[in-house]
Order: sequence, then structure tokens, then C-alpha cells
Amino acid sequence: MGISDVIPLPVAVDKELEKWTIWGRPLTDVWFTTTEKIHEIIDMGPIKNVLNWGRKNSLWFLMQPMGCCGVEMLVFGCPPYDCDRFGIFPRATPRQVDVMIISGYITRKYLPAIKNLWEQIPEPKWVMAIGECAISGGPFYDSYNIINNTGRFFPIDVYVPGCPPRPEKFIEGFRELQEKIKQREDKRGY
Amino acid sequence: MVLKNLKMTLKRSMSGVEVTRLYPEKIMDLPDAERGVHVLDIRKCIGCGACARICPNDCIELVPYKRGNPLKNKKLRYPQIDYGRCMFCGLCVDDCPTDCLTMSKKFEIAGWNRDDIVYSPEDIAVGMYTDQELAELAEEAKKAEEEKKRKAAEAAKAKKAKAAKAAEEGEKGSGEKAAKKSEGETG
Amino acid sequence: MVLSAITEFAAQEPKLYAFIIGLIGAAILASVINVAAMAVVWLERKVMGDLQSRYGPNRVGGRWGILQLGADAIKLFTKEDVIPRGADKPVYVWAPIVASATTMLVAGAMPFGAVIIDGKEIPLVVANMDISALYVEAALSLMAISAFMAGWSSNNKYSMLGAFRGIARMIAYEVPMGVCVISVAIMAHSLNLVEIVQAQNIWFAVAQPLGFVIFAIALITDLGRMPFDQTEAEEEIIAGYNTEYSGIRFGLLYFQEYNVMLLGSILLVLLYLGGWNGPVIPVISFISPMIWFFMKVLIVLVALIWVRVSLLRFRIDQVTDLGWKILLPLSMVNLAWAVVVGLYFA
Amino acid sequence: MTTANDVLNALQSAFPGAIEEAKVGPERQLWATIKPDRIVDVCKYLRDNHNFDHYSGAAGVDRIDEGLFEVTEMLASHGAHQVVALLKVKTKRDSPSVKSLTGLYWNANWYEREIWEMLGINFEGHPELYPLLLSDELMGVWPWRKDYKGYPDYTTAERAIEKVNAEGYTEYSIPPTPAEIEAGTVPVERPKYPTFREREEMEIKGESEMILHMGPQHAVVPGPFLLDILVDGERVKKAFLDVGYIHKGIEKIMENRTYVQGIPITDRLCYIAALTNNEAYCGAVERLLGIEAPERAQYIRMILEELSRIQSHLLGTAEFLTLIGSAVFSPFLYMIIDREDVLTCIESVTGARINHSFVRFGGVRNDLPDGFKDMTLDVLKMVRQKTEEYKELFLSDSIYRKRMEGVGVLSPSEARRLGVSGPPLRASDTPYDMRREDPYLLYKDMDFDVITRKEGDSNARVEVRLDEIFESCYIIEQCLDQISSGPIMAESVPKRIKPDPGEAYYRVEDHRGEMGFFVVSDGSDKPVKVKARGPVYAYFQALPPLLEGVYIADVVAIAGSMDACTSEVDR
Repeated sequence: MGISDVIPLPVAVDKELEKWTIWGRPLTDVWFTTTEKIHEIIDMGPIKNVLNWGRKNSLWFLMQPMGCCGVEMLVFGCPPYDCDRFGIFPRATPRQVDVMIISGYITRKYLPAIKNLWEQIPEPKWVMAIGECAISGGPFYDSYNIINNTGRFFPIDVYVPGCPPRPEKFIEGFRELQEKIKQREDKRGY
Repeated sequence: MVLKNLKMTLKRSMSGVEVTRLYPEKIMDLPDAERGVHVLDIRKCIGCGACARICPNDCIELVPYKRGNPLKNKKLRYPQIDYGRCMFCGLCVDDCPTDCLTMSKKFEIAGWNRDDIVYSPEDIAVGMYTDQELAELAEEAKKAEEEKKRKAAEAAKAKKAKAAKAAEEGEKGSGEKAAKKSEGETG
Repeated sequence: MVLSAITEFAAQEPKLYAFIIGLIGAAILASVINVAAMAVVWLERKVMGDLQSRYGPNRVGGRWGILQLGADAIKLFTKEDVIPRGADKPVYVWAPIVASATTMLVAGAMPFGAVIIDGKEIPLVVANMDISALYVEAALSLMAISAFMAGWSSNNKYSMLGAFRGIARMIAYEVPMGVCVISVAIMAHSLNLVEIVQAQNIWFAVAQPLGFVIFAIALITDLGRMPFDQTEAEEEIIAGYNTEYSGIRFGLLYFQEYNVMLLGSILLVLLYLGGWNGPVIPVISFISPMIWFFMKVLIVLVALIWVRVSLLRFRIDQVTDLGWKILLPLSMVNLAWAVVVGLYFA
Repeated sequence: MTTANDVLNALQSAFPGAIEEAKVGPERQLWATIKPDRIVDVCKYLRDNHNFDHYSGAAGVDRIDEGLFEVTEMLASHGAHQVVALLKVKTKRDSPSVKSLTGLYWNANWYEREIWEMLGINFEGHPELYPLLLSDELMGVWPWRKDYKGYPDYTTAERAIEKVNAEGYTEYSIPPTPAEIEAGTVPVERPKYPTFREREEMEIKGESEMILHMGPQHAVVPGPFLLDILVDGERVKKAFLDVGYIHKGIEKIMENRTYVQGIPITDRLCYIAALTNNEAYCGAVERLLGIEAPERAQYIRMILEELSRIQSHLLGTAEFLTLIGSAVFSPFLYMIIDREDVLTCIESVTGARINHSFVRFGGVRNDLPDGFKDMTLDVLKMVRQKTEEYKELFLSDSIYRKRMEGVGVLSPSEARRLGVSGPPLRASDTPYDMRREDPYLLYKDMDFDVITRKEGDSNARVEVRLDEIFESCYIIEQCLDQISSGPIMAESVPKRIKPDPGEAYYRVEDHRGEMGFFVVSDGSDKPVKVKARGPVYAYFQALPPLLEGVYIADVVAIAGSMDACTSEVDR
């Protein structure tokens, strides 16, 4: 479809316009397009960089203490480490967060609940595995009730080992995630 | 009333004490006892596998790695640590017979993938041998091997001679006891 | 040439002209208010940081973290918009818009300081109504309606509890607040906010200390800030009425809270702290009222934040108790006081 | 003063023939094997005539070689005497059944339910044998039996089957392992806990009632657990608790690790109280081995455990403040700041912030570093001063007092009946402290007060914690004065830990109450059974009756003042 189909323009102008491009795509694509195409175009251009800049600097995480790491998560939010410096802060409802921190053991009984939480988080979203239990089951790797491969259920972007990791490691993990978002290397590809 | 609360926050604000540890810029002083990432002194490690046996999480595995000392560690197998499962309890360090495995103050090991946090001997080792040193060591090992062979051969020879002597002696005099003794020695 | 054309148009079609000018004014107001709300959020995070011996945002946009709110806004506005399956869709969609509209309604009638031109004080107000004080006070409480819409339509138990709490609280505190506004009006002999400010030779906070305290408490309640944030008590009912909101809709609700906080503190300054009154600063006498006004509002905002970080939360029944059993009788006492003093001064 | 021998003699004369086997262990412990049909009578006799009013738990041991199950009931007294009665009941492995003690002790409920779901021992007369910790798919496989084939299980995640349900969500179910299927221990039909919908139908009576979830993810929970409250408007009418969301099977895992390897696992029981958990476990094994730590090691343990108590109480109070205030409430943050200093002290010795793995059998891992004494004394001074400030703050804060006073009142008799221990019990005017009651380490030489309060409400519980901080400071100062140089490991500790066959029970005062470890050895290098009796388990059980009739906002105030830790409940 050309522009002149909608706006009465001389065909020559239409032809001329079709030569114009924006970030390597014909301008007409931008003009008449579907949401998917808009997303494709946004993905290519500098707009995406701006969006990702906003996203990476405003990573709100889900307040969900699950184990030892939950205690360090609390300290990570408090003055001694002050996550607010990076624009990171906890929210209690999954609808308003960007990052889910798996901060402990996932058991057979908890898996449905945490999966549900993950699905309630609106896109774009990321998930971090913090602590040994979240990565591999940790000390409980051979237990009958522990999920020992969290990566099977969640697209984990950053693995932060430690048992529990120091609050510094939380900051490190978030910085790795920011770097990943900036470089557009994250698993879900935002 | 609640005036004391207001006073308390105001006082803290005015006192201006900095408590935030500015992590990425400054790393706080950690004590010597800190249990962080392992350090393997590869020149001391004898590859006994005590660390792998004591590990409650089964996260240490002995893998081949060539930059070690073939004199001390014949099979050249060194611990590889899976930090996705290590719980930093320090039992491996306590149990190490040569004190070659220690824990450092380093703690920054976040990874993008699961494989990134499996640390091979190369990642944790210090004092790796260079190629030249390795060649020298190999030579030494060879020499040592030869020396050992030579010694073994000599010993065998000496034993044979001894046995022959004993046999001779046995032939000469009281036979059975000496023969048994030589058998035991060779056996 | 353009100017002359406009004046000509204004002469020919005065009503249409007024309408268009009003629209333009509203648009400017909306953008200014929303940016100001973002500034308030930033201010809150920084002041809160200071009061809690930490830094607050200091990475994004220099060491003061000025661009932090920009990042938050970009993120919120590009996030997926979730509407729960069981939600009452039209109400759910309209709740944030009603919230924004409410703040615009309030802002329209509220003077934002004044400038001095040729020795004459010109208040900056979009709609200078005769009963603006009462109108603003009433329109502020419409926030509870939008919160109720959000909470009721979300089909979520926490949201619903939050909405109910909001309404119960609003009813309990609207009466003392209204009585306080009337007391002020009696003393100022006017319900017009501009005239109330001009009538304050002595600040009404000094003339009616009781009324000031009651109004301040009722205002904090209306704004839903600590210690009266039962509608979104995180530890009890997750996030209260906006539990189900995400993305841009949550962003709107979130920024509206701060909008209202800004407008509420402006209202407090106008009614009790002498508005833009203050000694004229020599060199920049042109905007000296603005400077006084801005400083007063800033102080009130910081005080609100200070109260927020220092106090614990009331239980909902204690809040309504406080409203009905203590503040309402006291506000009546204050009314009597205002009548006596007002008559005396008249 | 009652001794174990007195109790034993009284029992033998009252129930001739009911006691099959009995011995008096060290530290006033009475071990006896009771005939299965007489256990209720014996316990009733002990409770009524000998003040055994504290049911501190039960452990089930699988003696597969003898074809028997043993259930050990642990009884003690709230201060009347210091005897601990450990009464064993044996039952056949093919049709295991024991008489329930729920008629005598209210809090036997959960302990027996747990043994039932883990070992398959039926408790006759138990009112509600529902699963407690396990999910439905694991019901009936009896995972703690020695012949359970599902352990070790390395492929849980890989076996998961994905299914998209009618509402569009992906659901996962994890079928049993091949070994489990082969052995025939696949799930069987068992009574199911009512689902949420069923409960809604059962309980909701009026139009204005609804059931509100608190958890598994909720700001109030210190870890995942489900608290369903039936509310009428803002009033709570009834509360239901569902735990087990982070059940890790620690006790099963410890049966499959050597004794030394068990130490780091005990840290993870309750991460805030890692040192006391270590202490309880090591103490039990030391009793089995018959060794004792040298004096210096005991002092070091005491110093660190008390420091740990300080940081735990600070954190507990801080978390509690976030619950009744919000996460921006400043004194909460100040407490965390103060706690960091205490943690720095601990870390300089143990090398870890939270999970210390520090105590060893017959000693400790590290000696105190140089300058530890000065650093600690400075920190203690600071902690004292700050705690004083917080106490004054709470006294003057009228909102705080309005929220806390008279909320969640536990009367002394009620607190004893529900089986709580630690600060909540002491806040109800019962001076029950293991450090006094059953002194371990060198606490018998220390001078300190057992803090009690009369009120028994939420405020009293917090006040007890804050006051205990002062006592802990005082104990540490005494220890730092008295500590002398010497070895930190006992010389008689064998290289390979292989205790002689036997059982040991050792209890310590955790930061939250009575923490006991029951270890059974069969002479090999792995324990046959490790039972951790945690304090929070008892609090949790006592929570639903406390929550009836309060406001929703009080739920968090009460639950928070208990200072709970889900990890230890679920184990």
C-alpha cells in the first residue's frame, strides 16, 4: 500500500517517499503498519536504546523472601547497601515489578505458586537466581522435594552464587542484569 | 505522642553519619577469616581428592589440568568447583592435607549462564607453571622416573645377588630358613 | 500580524476564544503539574534517603539522580498493560483517568502564586472562582472515588479492602476538614482562595492553631500518606486498591498520588501559611511572591515526607475513631473560636 | 528437687510392667521404653503428678533392621523441675500404629501429623491426620522411611510434565522417580487437605465474609507459608495455616551425610540462628561421642551465640516494625544499620555473615582474631545505647502503643498449653529459659536475668526481646573478661566421627526459644536419625487460635511479634 492510497498525492511523490528510509526500513512501513511491525522498527532503532535505558535504570523487584537470601535481600534494600541508589526498589505486588528474584529453595509444593507469580508479572520482565538453592538446589540438591534445576522453568538471566550471597552480590547481580539489558543479551530479548 | 519519632529521624539526618557502603566503587574491608572464592595453590596440590570427598554438596570434581606439578600430582587432576552449588562452608579447606586450598576475600562471581559459575582449576589456581617450567618438570619427572627405574633395577639386582648368596649359603649350610627369607623378600 | 489576528478573532468570537484559551491553559497546567509531580517523587526519594542515612537515587543523571524519574516513567509507560479477566473493564480502565481528571479539576481552581507587575499583584490562577476554597476541598476528596473505582473493579480482595478503607476514611475526615475550611472562610470573609491569601495579614496558622493542626491531619489522611496509608498498606493488603494495576495505568495512579500531595500542600499554604505573602525581595521584586510561595510549599512537602518516614501506621478503626471522636468535636471548637475572633476583628 | 531417678521410681511403682527398658542419661534425662498400650496413661500420670506440662516434640525413627518403628515422645516441665523424659514407643513396621497424645497435649498435633506423613505411622485418636509439609503428590510414599527409593533425586526438574490448564496457565506436575515406581511406593489415596474452594464452601456463612490469602508470597511472611484468614469485613473470624512450601527434607538429607557434613546443613535450618543450631547439633553429637569442648572454645561459642542473639533480636524487631509500619519507617532501618555492626563482629571470627558453619565437634573452627575484644566492646556500647533509645521511642510512641497493647494476648496458662517457648512464653510471665533450665556450655557460671513480662501481648514480646539484648551484652562482657588462652579443639576428637550406637538429646536456648536436637547413631559414620525440634514450629502451630477475633491489621502485628522463620518450620 502506498501513501497516495490514503492521502491524495501525485504518484511521483509516493514513489519518492517510498525511497525514504528510517533506520534502514522504508518509511511506508512506519506509516502503515501493525503493532508487530512497530515493534520490529523500534527494536532496530535508537528508540529501543532509550527504552532499555529507562528499563535498566528502574528495575523494581518482587518482595519475596524465600530463605537465607531473603534476609540479605532485606539488608540490600536498607541503608547499609541502599538499592535505591540504582533505582531499584521492592514492591509487594507482582503486577508492578520487573524483576523476580528467586531467593531460595523451590519445592514441589511451591513451584505452582511461584510459576503463577512469574506469569502475573507484566512484560518486560527478568528473573534472577540468587543463592545456591535457586540455582541448583544447593545443599538440598538431592532432596526428594527440591527442584534442582530452576533454569528448566524460568529464563534466568543472572546467576548469583553464594550461600547466601552478600548484599554486595545482589548489587553485582543487578549490575550484570543492567549490562545484559543494555547489550540486549537477555534471554527474553527486550 | 509521636514527637520523639520525629526528633529521632531529624537527629539522624542532621548527624550526617554515612552508613552506606558504596559497593561498586568501594569494597568494604573483609576480615581474614572471610570465606569467599577458593584459591588453589597448584604447586602444593597433590590431587588427593579429600576436598571432593568431604564436600556435603558434591560440588568439587577432580578434572585433568596440565599446568600442575607432575611430580606431586601424578594424574594431574585438580579440583573444579561448581559455584552453582558450593555453599562456602569451608569444610574442604579444613580437610585439605597440604593446605593448598584456601578461601579468598573475593566474592564477585555472578554469571550470565549456568556454565559461567563453574570454575575450572585454571580459574581458581595460583602459581601455574609456564610451558618452560613444565618442560623442565617433565624432564625432572623423566629423570626421576629413570632414577627410580634404575634404583629399582639396582635393588632387584642387589636382591638377586643377595638371594644367590643366600642360596649359596643355604647350599653350604642350614638351607630352609634362608630360602624362606629370600622368598619373602622377593615376594 | 499573528497577534492582531488573534485579537480580531477574540473580538469576533469571545466564547470560542475563551474556550480555546482555556484548553491551552489546561494543557500547560497538565504538563506542568505532572512534571512537578515527578519532581515531588524525586524530592521524596532524596529527602527520605537523607532522613534514613542513605543516599537515594544517585546514579541516573548525575550524582543527584535527576533523571531517575525519567527512567521510571519510560519503564512504566512501556510496560505491558494487564487487565484481569474478572475485572469490570470500563471502570477499571477509567479509574486512573478519573484520578488524573480530579487533579486537573483541583489544579484549575488553585492559585499557584502570584507575580507583581507594575506594583500590582496578579495571582496565577486558571479559574478564579468565588467559592474556590470549598470547591478545591471537595474536589480533593474525589480522589477517594477514583481509588474506590480502581479497587472495586479489580476483582481482587485486597483491592476491595483497600477501596472500602479509603471510603470509610474519607467520610470520617471530610467533615472536620470542611469545617476547618469554613472557619478559615469566616475569618477571611471570603471563600475565594486568592482573597483568603490576601486576608492573611496574620497567618491563619497563628490565628487558628487548632484548625491548622486539624486541617493538616485531615489533609494527610486525604492524601493517604503515613500514618494514614491504610488504603495501600503493603504489609496487610499487598498494595491496596492498585494491586492489580500495572504499566501505564499504575503509573498514572502512582503519579496522581504525588500530584495530590503537591496540590494538598499548596492548599495548606494558601489557607493557613499566608500563601505568597511575604516581604518584597528588592532586586527581583517581580517574582518575590513566587519565591515565598515556592519555599513554603517546599517546606510543607518536606514536612510531609518527614512525617511519613517517622510514624507507624494506624489501624483502620483507630483512624475512623480519631476522625469522628476527636477531630470532629475539636473542629467544632475551632469553628466557634473562628466565629468569635472573626466577629471581633470585623 | 526432682531427679530423673525419682521420676523413674515413681513410674515403675505406678505402672509395674509398663516400662520395658529404662535408663537415666546424663544431664537429668530419663530414657524409657513404654509398652504401646500404656503410653497415654504414663504421659497423663507424668503430666498430672510430676508437672510434665511441656510437650516438646516427638521423633520417629525407622529401625529397619529390627522391623520396628520407634516414636520418641519428649516431655519436660515449665520450670517445676529440669527432668526431660524421653519415652519410646515401639511399633511393628508392617502395620505401624501408636496412640495419639493430642488428648493430653494440644501441641502434639503437628508433631504427630508430621511423623504420620513422613513415616506412615498411624496415630490412633488423632483428630486431623492431614498432610502438613508435603504436597499431595508425595503423600503415601513415606519419604523418611529407610527403604524409600525416591532419595537421592537428581532429576526432579527434568521429569516435570508441562500442562496448560483451562485458564491458560502452564502447570507442572512432577511424577515419581522410576525407582519409586519400581519399589511400589507410588502415591496412594490419602485424606487430602481441603482445597481453597472446598474450604470457601465449608466456612463462608454470610454475605460479608470472605477468605483472604496471606501468602505464599505476601509482605507479611518471612518465608513462603499460607495463612488463610476468614474475614468478616475487617474482623478475622478464623485462621488456617498451611506450611511446607519450602520443605527441604533436611532431616532426611542429614541421615545421608556424615556427621561433619551435617554441620553446614544445620545452618540452613534457621539462617538467623545458625550458630545456635550448630551448637545444638554439635552438642548432641558431642554427647554421643562423650567429649567436651575445651574452656576457651566454650567461651568463644557463648560470645558468638550471644552476639548472634543480639543481631537476631534486632532483625526480629526491625522486621516487626516494617509490618506494623511500613518499609520506609526509619527506626526499622536504623536497627538494620546497628545490626550490620554486630554482624561485622561475628564475621571477623566466622568468616560469614549469616550461615556460619562455625561450631565443630569438640571445639570451634577459628580462634578469635586480634582486636576482637575492643571491637566487640565498642559495638556492645553502641548497641546498648541504641537499644535504650528504641525502648524510649516505643514507650513514647502513642501510635505504637495503640497498635500493640492488648493485642494478641497469651495468658500464661494458654501460652504453656500452646507449647510456645522463648520470648513469647517469657512475655507471658513464665521464666523458661534453657540457659537457666538446662544449662549448657558455661551458662551456669554466668550472671544474667531471665526477662519476663506480665502482659503477654505483642508489646510485651517485643519488650522482652529488647531487654534480652541488654542481658546478652552483659553475658558477652563477662565472657570477654573471663576468657583465657588455651586450645580451641578438644584433643580427644577422633579423625573419623563414628559415635557408638545410642541416642542423645541436647537442647539449647535459640534466639526464638527451645531448640533441641535428637540424634540417633548406629555406630556408622552417618546418623540414623536427626530430629530438629525448633521453636518456631510451636509458634506457628499456636498462631491460628491467637488470630481469632482480631483486625486484619492485628494479624501482622501478632504474627510479626512472634518473630517467625518459615525455613525452620518446614525444614
